[in-house]
Amino acid sequence: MRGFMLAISGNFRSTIGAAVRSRIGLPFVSLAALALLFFVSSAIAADANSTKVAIVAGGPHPYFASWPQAGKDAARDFHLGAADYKVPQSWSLSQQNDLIESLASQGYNAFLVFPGDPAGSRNVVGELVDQGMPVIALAGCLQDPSKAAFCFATDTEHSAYLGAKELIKAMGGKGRIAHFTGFLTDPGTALRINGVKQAVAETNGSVELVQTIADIDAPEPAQDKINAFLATQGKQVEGIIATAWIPATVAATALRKIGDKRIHMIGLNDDPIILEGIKDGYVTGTMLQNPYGQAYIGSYALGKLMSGCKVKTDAPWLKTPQTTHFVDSGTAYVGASDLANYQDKMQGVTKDILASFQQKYLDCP
Amino acid sequence: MSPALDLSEITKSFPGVKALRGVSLRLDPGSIHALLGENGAGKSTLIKIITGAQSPEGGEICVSGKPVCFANPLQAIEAGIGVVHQERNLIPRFSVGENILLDRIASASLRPINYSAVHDEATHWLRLLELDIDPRRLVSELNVATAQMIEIARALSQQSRILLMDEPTASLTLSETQALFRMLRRLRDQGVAILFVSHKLEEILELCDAVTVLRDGGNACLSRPLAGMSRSDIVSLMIGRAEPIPDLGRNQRTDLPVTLSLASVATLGGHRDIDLDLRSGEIVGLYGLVGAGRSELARAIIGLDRITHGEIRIDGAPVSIGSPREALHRFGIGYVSEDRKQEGVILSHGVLANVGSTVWSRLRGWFGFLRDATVIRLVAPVLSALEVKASSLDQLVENLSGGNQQKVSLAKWLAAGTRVLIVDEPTVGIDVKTKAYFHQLLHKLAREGRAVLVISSDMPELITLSDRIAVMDHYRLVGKFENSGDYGEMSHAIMAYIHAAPPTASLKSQNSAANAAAT
Amino acid sequence: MLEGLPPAQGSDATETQYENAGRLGGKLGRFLLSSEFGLLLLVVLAFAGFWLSTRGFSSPFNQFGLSRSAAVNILISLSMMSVIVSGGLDLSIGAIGVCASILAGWLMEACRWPAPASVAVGLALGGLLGFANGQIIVRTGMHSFVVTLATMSVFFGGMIILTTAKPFDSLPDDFSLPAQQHLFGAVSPLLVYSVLIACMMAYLYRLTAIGRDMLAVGANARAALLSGISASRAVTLCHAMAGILAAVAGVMLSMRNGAAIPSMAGNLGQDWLLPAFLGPVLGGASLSGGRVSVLGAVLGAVLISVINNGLLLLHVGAFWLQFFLGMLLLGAVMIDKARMRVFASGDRR
Amino acid sequence: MTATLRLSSDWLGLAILTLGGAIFLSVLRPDFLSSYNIFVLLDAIALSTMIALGQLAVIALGQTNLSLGSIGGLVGVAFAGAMQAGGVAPWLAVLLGLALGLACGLINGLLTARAGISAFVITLATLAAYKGVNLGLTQAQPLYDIPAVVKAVGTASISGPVPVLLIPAAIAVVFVWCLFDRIPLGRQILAVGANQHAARLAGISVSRAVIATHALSGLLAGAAGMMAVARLQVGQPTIGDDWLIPSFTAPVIGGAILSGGYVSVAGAVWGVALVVLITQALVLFQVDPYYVQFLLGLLILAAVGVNRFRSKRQTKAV
Repeated sequence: MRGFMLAISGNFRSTIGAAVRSRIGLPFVSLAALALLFFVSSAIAADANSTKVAIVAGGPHPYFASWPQAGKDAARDFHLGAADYKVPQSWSLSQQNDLIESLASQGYNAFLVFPGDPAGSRNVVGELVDQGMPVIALAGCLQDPSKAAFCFATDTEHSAYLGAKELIKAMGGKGRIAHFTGFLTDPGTALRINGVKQAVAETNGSVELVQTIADIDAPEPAQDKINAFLATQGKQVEGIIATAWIPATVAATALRKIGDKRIHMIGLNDDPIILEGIKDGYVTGTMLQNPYGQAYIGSYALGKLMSGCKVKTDAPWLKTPQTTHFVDSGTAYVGASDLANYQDKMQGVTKDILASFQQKYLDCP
Repeated sequence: MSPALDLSEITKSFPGVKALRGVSLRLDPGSIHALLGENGAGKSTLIKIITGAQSPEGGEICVSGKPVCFANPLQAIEAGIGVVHQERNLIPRFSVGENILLDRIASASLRPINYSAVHDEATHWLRLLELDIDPRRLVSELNVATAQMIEIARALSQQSRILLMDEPTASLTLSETQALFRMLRRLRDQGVAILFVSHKLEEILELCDAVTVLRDGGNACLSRPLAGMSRSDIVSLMIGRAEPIPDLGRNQRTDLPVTLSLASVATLGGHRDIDLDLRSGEIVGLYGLVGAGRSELARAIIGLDRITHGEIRIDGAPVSIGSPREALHRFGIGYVSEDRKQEGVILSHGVLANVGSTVWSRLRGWFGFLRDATVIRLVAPVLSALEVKASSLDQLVENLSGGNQQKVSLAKWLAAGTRVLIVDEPTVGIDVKTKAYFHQLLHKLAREGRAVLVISSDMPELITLSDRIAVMDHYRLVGKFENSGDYGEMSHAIMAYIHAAPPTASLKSQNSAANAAAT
Repeated sequence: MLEGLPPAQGSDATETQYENAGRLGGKLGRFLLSSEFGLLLLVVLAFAGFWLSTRGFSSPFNQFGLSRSAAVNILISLSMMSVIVSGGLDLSIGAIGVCASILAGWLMEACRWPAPASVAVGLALGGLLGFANGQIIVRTGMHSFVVTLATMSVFFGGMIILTTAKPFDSLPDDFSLPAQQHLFGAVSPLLVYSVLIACMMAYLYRLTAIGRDMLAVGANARAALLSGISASRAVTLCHAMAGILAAVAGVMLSMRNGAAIPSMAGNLGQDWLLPAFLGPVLGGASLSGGRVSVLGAVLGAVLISVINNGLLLLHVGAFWLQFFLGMLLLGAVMIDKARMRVFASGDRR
Repeated sequence: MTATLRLSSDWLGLAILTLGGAIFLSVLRPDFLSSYNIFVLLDAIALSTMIALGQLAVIALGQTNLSLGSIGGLVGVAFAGAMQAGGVAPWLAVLLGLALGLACGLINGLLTARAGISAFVITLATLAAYKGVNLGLTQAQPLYDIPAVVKAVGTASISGPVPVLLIPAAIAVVFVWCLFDRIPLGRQILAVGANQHAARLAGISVSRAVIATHALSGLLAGAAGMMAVARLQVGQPTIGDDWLIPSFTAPVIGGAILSGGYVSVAGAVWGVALVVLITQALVLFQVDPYYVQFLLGLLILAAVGVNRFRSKRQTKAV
């Protein structure tokens, strides 16, 4: 099967330039586009002996911003045929599934997949593995039982828990907090809610979780709901934790708008808005993840798997509610004092994981 | 003096048909000119060409001696041709005044409309038509007849030297028609040239000075003075031979079984004390002015309005009819709507789908299975008996002529085998020849044993058709009598009943009392 | 029954006007003029183009994936089409589809029901929710747009409340089997099911009384009502049918995913709306009702699936895909329009 | 006098419902009337109004603009991109943004009017095309370097609780209201929406009305896109993704007829206010997040139903 697909390699690249410049009447523009498309062809060199990694995101999202570079670096450093970043047009499981199938048809033979859905992506991953293409779940896990080699991601529940801990610490161990998070249909949302609840529960009542606002992953609803909350109930809370990207930026912007430094806030990721908020004192800190390391080490691991390594059964896997084959890609809290060197911090984490990765998790011939 | 409008040798063809093969028309200033022709003679195409909606393929149009060529309706308006179209062309949510001056709004673009000026000017044109309407009212609040007058006011406002009126009296009452005629004569005296299109020959004879008749896309006569011409002269020009004058005879047997009977019926819509018997084998004509509540009564009978008092009996047994579905399938009552295009037929569907719509649920087999062949077996004899002219059973009804559309809307009730047929304005917009055919058809249907109720505002039609006549005014039956068939005598009797009706005010209060009681 | 009626003295002009309707003449001419033919042409064109210009398009693996997503797209299109027939639309089909598959998933996972029974109950729920839409529309007289806009939130929200957005993912193997089998090595059985359902729809509109009632009501509700057709019943049935078809699409999607997932049609099920309208509209259905083409909707859905699939295989840059999709759609409708002009010139009625 | 009474009947019920709701909320939650909350409410109303007006114009014509959000997103990122990458001055970027919105709308209008294909299909296709350009240009990455002036506009208030962003929204409301109330072009659009045939016979250029309407819709969508950038302080490529349904909700609640010929600008504004109020009420009462969507649907159904019932009764009384 794989051989069959690799054997086909068309190359019509030379015709692109001429076709681009054709300008015809309006109804024909699209015809021209169609024709153009048919003549544009694969830019990927076919090399039957190498590993071609597809790094598949869940949809357009700033979180994945460092993945393309990580893929390129990994391809260079580990001598892979390719490690290309691929992203579906929008956050839709069906689109991601279509994309993955299509990538397999195009000759990619190893996959790092951000699962569009922990359960819903299992079938497509299973199909890939059945055809001899290894898959690692990246930045998010598949629900067991799945055929993915393992899951390499931030432990979301743990990260939310740690973030809430940091928040509680900043608040002096008591007070009331609010939690802003993403789409309810994202199963990670329930984990994050749990993580925050757990941290609050450990304070034995001295911290109270006043309200959880969810379903605010799009900018406008996030604006409306977060602002409405701050306007009417802002006085009743001393802390805010945001465990999704858009709510975090929107809340940081809103706090800056009110000019309220009384409320402590913990954000997520290294979005410039959050970092600036930390610098100016509107945001207490943020929970950092390691997207670059995920894609870089993930590509490395796929290269190893393709060259004959096997996943160890007795490796020191972590266990999460989703899977028993979990590798933490690292998480770190960044407060005002860490701003200058937080990237070094993360790179250090990446190096550490990489150094011991083969020995810890893989059996290589 | 050059003619106001001079058309010579106009030709126009559509794919598959030559609509106009060299038609001429001369319209002099200060005259009212009739344009006549049967449906399909090319009248509407000619009107479209004059108004700029279509352009001719050959021939010449001159306005006041100068050759013109219209690319769109606006250019025709600017050349001084005002038009009152057959179909309603008003914007319902706009005010009366704005509708009257719509073409002025059409030619402006960004400068704000000065509504008080618009309404003042509109008032002027309304006065001219002896209409007492606030120009600020929305058109959607007006009745059909008034809306028609608004369109006439619009044409007047364009101060056109040429005024084209396409069936302007179709929905007007007698007094409104008279007011319109007075106004048209006044305009004529001011030198306006008026082209008047109508199927009502009596009106033509009363109003017009000259006539142009079209037949099969050509001129049957060209701008011939009307003086000295009789009705039958015109008709023979239109159909190319003498008009068959049918005397259908009358059936005045009182021993026939009563099929449908209304006993002191009152409705939520406001009818009171309606008593009416419909016998198998007879035609009862229901006359009344527009707005008298005739169609509303028909709708109440087939279950579209609530009966609040009294009862409907079928074959003597009291029944309650909840929907048209029940009316048709349980009691065999069919209603042919006056609004053919909106309610009578489905324009975008084929002939078979239209005629079959009343019988599908009767013909269906297992799991609702229904084959065209089954429907055709039932429908085809009816269609051929009615001589519906269509290229195939799948031909879209919107591509049929008005007469054929009306045949389709009647055919579905015949196919359904109804025993009671309520026919509302059967021949509106249908030419003389087809009209006579419909009269014979309805007569025949009744003699076969159906009970037929014909609702019509066309008095000659009613007197030709009916065995008995009932007169309705203000939602009450004000008179019932045997039809003698003599036009003069009968029309007198009808008008006498209408004018003897109680004054409007007291009736309105009764109506509202009835409404209050009902709710 | 009308023998002996004097013949109407009709002029023959009107008759000849309609006889020579087409230069091409007969059924072939009408088919060449139809949007179905145009679509077929476009599907073949796109298929051939992608087959020749991309590697991988022709592979059995890809053809299998294509047939599977076409199967779902066809059902989504048919679902919307069955409401478009009545002159309305249904924004809630995505929500209904998800609700139905979630119920089936719950029955299989939590209640240990066998797959066929669970699917049947799921489809029944789809029908019920569609029926509710229809009843609200008929009884209140509100426009279906507004009603289904609100019920979309209500259905989806209700489902989220009951499931707290948790998927049902340990479903019996025989449930997702149809999505994994290969016919002839490259065709998903799901496509066969979709085509069968499409045939049933075609049967409904062509050969049953209720199908004709729906068309008549969609074209002109008042005329249909006066002809003794129950307009409210027809409208309600249209919506109920849309609900069932949406449920089938939802169940198919969860077969493919191996799990019933609340997010599989996007938030509120909105991801389905685009393919839902595109299929029927490309297929020549009139949005004002009364005119549909089952074949057209199927071909429209297939065209979208082929273009989607083919574009992924061309390396146009991940984010420009959507742009090209839009341009191709524009191109498709324009070509269709141009074809109508070419074939219709000289023999327009 | 009769005219004003009749006009008010379109939105009187909505106004009563909205104001009643506001009073109810402020009694239960005194914070509701706090200056900042009023600011937040007005801010949300400003953007939603702009979006609603963009759709309302096309509804007046009896058509739909599905690409509304897609234009908003494209203009939003182009606006941010021009300032970030091109170093264009903010005021110039605003003009460029408006021009781009107008151009997108013009393309919709021209294709609809000239090709004779339903606007539904055309805008469905351009929805994908514009979104594609947006994603292709940004690679789905947000643009962060928004000049301080723009950020300030997004957060500042004119005085007290009145946000600066209310100004463009207010201008748009007055403009669109004037347009459909007394500018000939607007009346022509309504006439075409009510009865295309009649409008053509009266000499109205249907294609001009179609093109103008879509251009206006694009312009308003573009303005909304830039307002969203100012509010979010980021050039988000996802701006506009969720606009479609709200863009219809408010005009329809406000009594617009989807088949064209009648719209109520005041009704749409009250519709926007009602939806914003409902959203906030659900936050205020700390409704379980899982119930929010469900209740929102029910409340919209109820609001439309009540308004319809009321207007029905009123017409009966007349």
